[in-house]
Amino acid sequence: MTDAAILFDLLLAGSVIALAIASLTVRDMFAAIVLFVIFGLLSALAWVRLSAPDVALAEAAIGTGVTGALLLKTLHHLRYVTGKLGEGPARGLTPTAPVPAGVIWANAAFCGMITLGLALAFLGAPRSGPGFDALVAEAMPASGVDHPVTAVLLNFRAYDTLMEVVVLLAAVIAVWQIERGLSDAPAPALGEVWQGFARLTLPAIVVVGTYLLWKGSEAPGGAFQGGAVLAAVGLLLLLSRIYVPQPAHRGLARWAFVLGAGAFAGVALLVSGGGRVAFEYPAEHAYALILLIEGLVTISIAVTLAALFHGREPVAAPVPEGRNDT
Amino acid sequence: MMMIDPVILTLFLPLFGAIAAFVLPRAAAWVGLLAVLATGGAVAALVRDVLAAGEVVTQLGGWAPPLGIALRADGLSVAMLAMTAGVGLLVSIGALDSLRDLRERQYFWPLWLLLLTGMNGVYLGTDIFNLYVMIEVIALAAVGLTVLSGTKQAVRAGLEYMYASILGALLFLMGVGFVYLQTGRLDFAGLIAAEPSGAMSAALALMVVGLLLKTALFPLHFWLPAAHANATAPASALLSGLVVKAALYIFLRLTTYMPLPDEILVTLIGMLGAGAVLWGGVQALRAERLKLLVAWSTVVQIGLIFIAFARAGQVGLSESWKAAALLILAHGVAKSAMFLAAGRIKDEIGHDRIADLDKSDIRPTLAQFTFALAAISIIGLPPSLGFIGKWTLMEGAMAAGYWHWVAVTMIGTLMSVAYFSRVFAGFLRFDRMRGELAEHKGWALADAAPLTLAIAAISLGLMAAPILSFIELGYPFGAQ
Amino acid sequence: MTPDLIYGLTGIAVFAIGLVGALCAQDRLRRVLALKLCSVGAGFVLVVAAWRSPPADPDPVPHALVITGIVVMVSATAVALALIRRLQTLEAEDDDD
Amino acid sequence: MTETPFLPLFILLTSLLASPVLFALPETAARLRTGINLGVAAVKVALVAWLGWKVGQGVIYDVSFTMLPGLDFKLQADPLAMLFISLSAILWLITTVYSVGYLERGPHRARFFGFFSLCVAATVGIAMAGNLFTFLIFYELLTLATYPLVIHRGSAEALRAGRIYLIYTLAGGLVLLLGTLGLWVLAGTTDFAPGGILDDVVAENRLAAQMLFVVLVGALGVKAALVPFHAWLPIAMVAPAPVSALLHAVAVVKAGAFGIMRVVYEVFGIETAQALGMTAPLAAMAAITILYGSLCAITQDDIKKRLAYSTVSQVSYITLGVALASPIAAVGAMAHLIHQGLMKITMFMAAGNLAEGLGVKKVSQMDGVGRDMPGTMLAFSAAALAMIGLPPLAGFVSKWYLAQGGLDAGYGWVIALLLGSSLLNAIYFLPMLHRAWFRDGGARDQTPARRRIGWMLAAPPIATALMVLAVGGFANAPFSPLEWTRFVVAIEYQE
Repeated sequence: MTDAAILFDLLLAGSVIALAIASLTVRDMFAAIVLFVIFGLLSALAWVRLSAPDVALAEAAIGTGVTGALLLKTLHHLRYVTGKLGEGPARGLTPTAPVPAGVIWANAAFCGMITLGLALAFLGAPRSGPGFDALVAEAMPASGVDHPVTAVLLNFRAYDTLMEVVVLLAAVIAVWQIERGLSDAPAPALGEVWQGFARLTLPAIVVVGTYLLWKGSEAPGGAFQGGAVLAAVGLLLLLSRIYVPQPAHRGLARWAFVLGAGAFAGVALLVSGGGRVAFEYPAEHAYALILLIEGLVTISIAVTLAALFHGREPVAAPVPEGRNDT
Repeated sequence: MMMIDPVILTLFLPLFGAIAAFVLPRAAAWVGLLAVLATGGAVAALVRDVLAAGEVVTQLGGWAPPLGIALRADGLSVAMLAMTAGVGLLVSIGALDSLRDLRERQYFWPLWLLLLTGMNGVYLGTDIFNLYVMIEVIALAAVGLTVLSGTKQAVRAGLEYMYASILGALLFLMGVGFVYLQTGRLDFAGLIAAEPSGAMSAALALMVVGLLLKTALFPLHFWLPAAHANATAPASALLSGLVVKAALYIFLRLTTYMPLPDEILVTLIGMLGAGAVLWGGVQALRAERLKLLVAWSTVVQIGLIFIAFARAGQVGLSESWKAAALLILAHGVAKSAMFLAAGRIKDEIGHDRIADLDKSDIRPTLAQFTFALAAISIIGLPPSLGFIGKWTLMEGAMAAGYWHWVAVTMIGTLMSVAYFSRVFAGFLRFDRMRGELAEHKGWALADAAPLTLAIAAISLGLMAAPILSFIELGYPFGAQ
Repeated sequence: MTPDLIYGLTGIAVFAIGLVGALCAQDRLRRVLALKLCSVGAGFVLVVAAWRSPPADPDPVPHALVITGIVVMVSATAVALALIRRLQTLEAEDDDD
Repeated sequence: MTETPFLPLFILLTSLLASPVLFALPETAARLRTGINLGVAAVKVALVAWLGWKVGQGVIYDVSFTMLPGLDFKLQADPLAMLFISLSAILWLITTVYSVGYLERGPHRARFFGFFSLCVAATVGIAMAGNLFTFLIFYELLTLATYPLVIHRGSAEALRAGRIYLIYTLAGGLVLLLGTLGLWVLAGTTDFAPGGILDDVVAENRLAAQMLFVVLVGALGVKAALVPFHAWLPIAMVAPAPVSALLHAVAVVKAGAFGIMRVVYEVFGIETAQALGMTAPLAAMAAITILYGSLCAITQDDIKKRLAYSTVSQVSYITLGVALASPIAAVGAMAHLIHQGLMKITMFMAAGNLAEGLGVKKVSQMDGVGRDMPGTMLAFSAAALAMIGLPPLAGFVSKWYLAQGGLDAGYGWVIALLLGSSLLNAIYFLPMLHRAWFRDGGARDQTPARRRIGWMLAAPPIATALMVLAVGGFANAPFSPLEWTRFVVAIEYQE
């Protein structure tokens, strides 16, 4: 490892920590979110340095991109309902009792001790230590795909991944449930110029997303990253008002949400029998089945993430407005 | 497709049920009930298999751990599954009747079935990362259920619950990271094989704190009372009766696979339990609303379960988990009955202020009777399952000479008599009524469900011997 | 000094910073942000644990776990944010009354 | 000799299963409810008679199933149990008749009779418990079943009394749980056996055995209303008359006294208890209670309260007889278990009739009630005189044996105690009789409270008063309580 690379690592690590602190301490919430997005992107960069491009891609697209969009949307909503939409730095948007400085310092000291303990434990643990390397290498030929991360996600530990899709499903059901009947703050919208931009970029994003999905079987990429990129299409469509969710679309949306989990679980169940257990894909069909699952899961993820961004279930009759700014 | 493994069905039936209930909102209730029933059938098949074989292991995808994930059913896990299925079925039947609002009905079922999926997954899981994903499934569905009523108090409580849940899960995840760092694997067998080390201690500490937060052990209980008190009755019953048990169960498994490194830590866990019993008891005595009182009693009972865990110290852990497990089962059944009954009382009277219960001229006698029956098990009076649990707890503590745990248990029992008798006074006083007495008007489905649960909580005590020998099947913890 | 050492400690630090934030933050949104920092910190530790000294390839299993963790976290975040939006609206409605 | 073991179970189930049926009956189904009540009570008396016949022939019934490893739920019909079962079965039948009459138009009758049944089931369970663990189960069930009866009126006062009752008895129950656990941990069994089960433990750890004795007897002393655990009993007087009657005569205080018998005779064994040095303090405690209860009774103007303090005093005769550790005193104690029940239930039912028929609730209002309600007051008088110890009435028989037992055990002071107590009894009972028979009621005829009472209220006290006369007069007849008692004592003292 060259010194330059180490220097880069140290700088990057320092920036990540500094951004983490800054995003929690900066007064303006909008600035905090922006700092958080930068933090997320730099973390992704660090993960690239640690030879984890799939993870970096997922963090950048979902952990930072989608999360950032969700945070911004919520901030917009809060400013709207509290009537502080037009104001500058917005603090204290949510009323909570002030925390005494003593408590903060006590907590900080406590967490400092935890950090120290964890750091010591980390330093004492083996590095480049034991892992699944050999097991994965041995099992790869039977996995049906060439990219190890995809093999883990969709074959070796497919059960985890199914449940992760179930978590997404639970989230979208919960969000629809939570925001039912919520008065409709106008969604943050893009201006005319951006609408044009959106129309131009959409096809490109679709192509990138699909490529990522397909590529996932042999190189970094896969359902989640692809889904996230496609979800970006949804976000743009929603923001640019090219697509406005209608009550009539609910049924279709429900089917789209459950498509991934349903198909995944269905395939897992259907392949069992004849001496095979659930999730045990027949070797000759493994590739095709995995690609099928990935494709359907990608659609589900994209629609679900977009729906999580949109929030409310579209309903016909708006429930009485909470606040009227006009 | 021939015979499908009941282990798989136990997981997949509620999942497919949730999906169907979500895409068919109009039929959600019946789809949901059917799915819960079918899941119960799968669990029954699993009971049969475990009785025959002791343990049932399924390696998903045909990949053996540590690379793959195995599901394992033994006596303890199937007892938890059976309790979940039984309580879940009765709460579902109660919910058919008590959830009147169309949209509440529509969302209750998919969320509850996802919750069931998550809990079944926890009880069958043998992989710590998979457990992390499962507790997140549970968390999201549980929060969705908490805020089902949509009131401000419920949403506020739900948000606190969400924060606590996420934080607990992340602490657990960090612990998983340290386990991998040290051992390079994630299955239970890896935990058992691991030598003590700094990283493993850190992992254990992180995971235990995360779980204690999720199961609301004092002083990490802050989120629980409001969340459980403000949810709609069937949701409260599920949250208090079932959901907190999932994290407790993982705690029980982990701490026996990775023993707490020091006797002091076992004692500390017991002390926190004692804190829960006393503090929760005081709060229950002060609570102004019935459902809040019941929620604080959950805090107390969680504390008691941890005392049961610590009752005989480090050397006694190989027996103590049984006392804890009995109390978990007892509380699951009795508390869900109690919350459903409290919900019925609130529905009929129109409020649940304890001080004004006796002013009402409407007396939902059956629900009040159910509440009292459930209280018998929760106080720990014979012959209920709660009594058997308490007996087992005190027996071990006494045999080990740990009189302090005996004392705390007795104080907790007396306090529970005191706070429940506040409620009984509200039920049974008749000289403050404002009109003619209107007694209970016939049977309702929503009354039958909690009554059945309450009767079960009491009569299961008579079956304690078979239950005890069942949970030992497959040697969940002991040496073979 | 190797990258895994640097980023491992970075991850622990980020986790702790998030922890302080989650315990102390007053603003509801900020607490979500803090929790998200915790999850990135945990991700760091797993990614570091998977790293192997070049030229060896990293262990793919933790990578898969972190991806799962990211998706789980975005789901949880979405629900928390929905609760915040709902609560804020309910409180604003109450102020109007 | 073994027989079909299910007879005790049937006896338990008669009232246990009647209870949910009675709960479920609508308020208006009065006839059906009365039918079920009386029918089940009569069936029970018949079953108990059959059981008594069998047990008298030396059959021991034993039903058990395992609840926890090594720990059984065990019912056992031995001669000692029979003593208590017969009392409860017969008095239940009579009290049921009385209750039906008493509560004719009152509210919550379904609830009342449901818990009433449950209460009797608990008493039978206590009687037949084959080990302390089973005893504990029914002991707690008794608490729970009597609480709703105590607060039946639903007034603020009733609720307050109920809370005190619940706290005393459940705390006592909790201590009993502790003692039972201690016994289980120390001895590895909780089975009752004549001669006791603790010899090994005593040899090993005398202090632990002594503590166990204190805990167990102390816990049981709460229900037996031993001073200083007696405070709940006078307060619980707010309950309706049949409940007070049952509580005092059969159910609660007797459960405590009976429990003390079981613990002293069949857990420790009388010799072991004596060797531990525990019987003398217990006798002293009983003596204090006897005097204290009587002294308190003198000052009470409320009839039921006076009777309540009298109960505090009288029930301790049983404890005293046990603690004297003499077989003759034991005969007196066990006979008093029955005799006191008959006497006290008569007096409470009579007091209830006075309140119902004449509105008389205080001693000072009793002038001339003898003329207004001659039957009731004759019964009351017979019971009161028996209580004082007038030969050959029931009270005399038990006091006679206690006194002899005192001499036998070498405690001369027992004679003085019994004489003193009888004197006090006379001081608080005779003025009542004097007012009733020899003073003029005057203006009470105009009181609006006056109302005719039906036969269901009038007959029961007369019936029990006749029994009081019979058990005293025919004390030596076969199957009389006294004869049976001798049979039991022979077993407990392993003679």
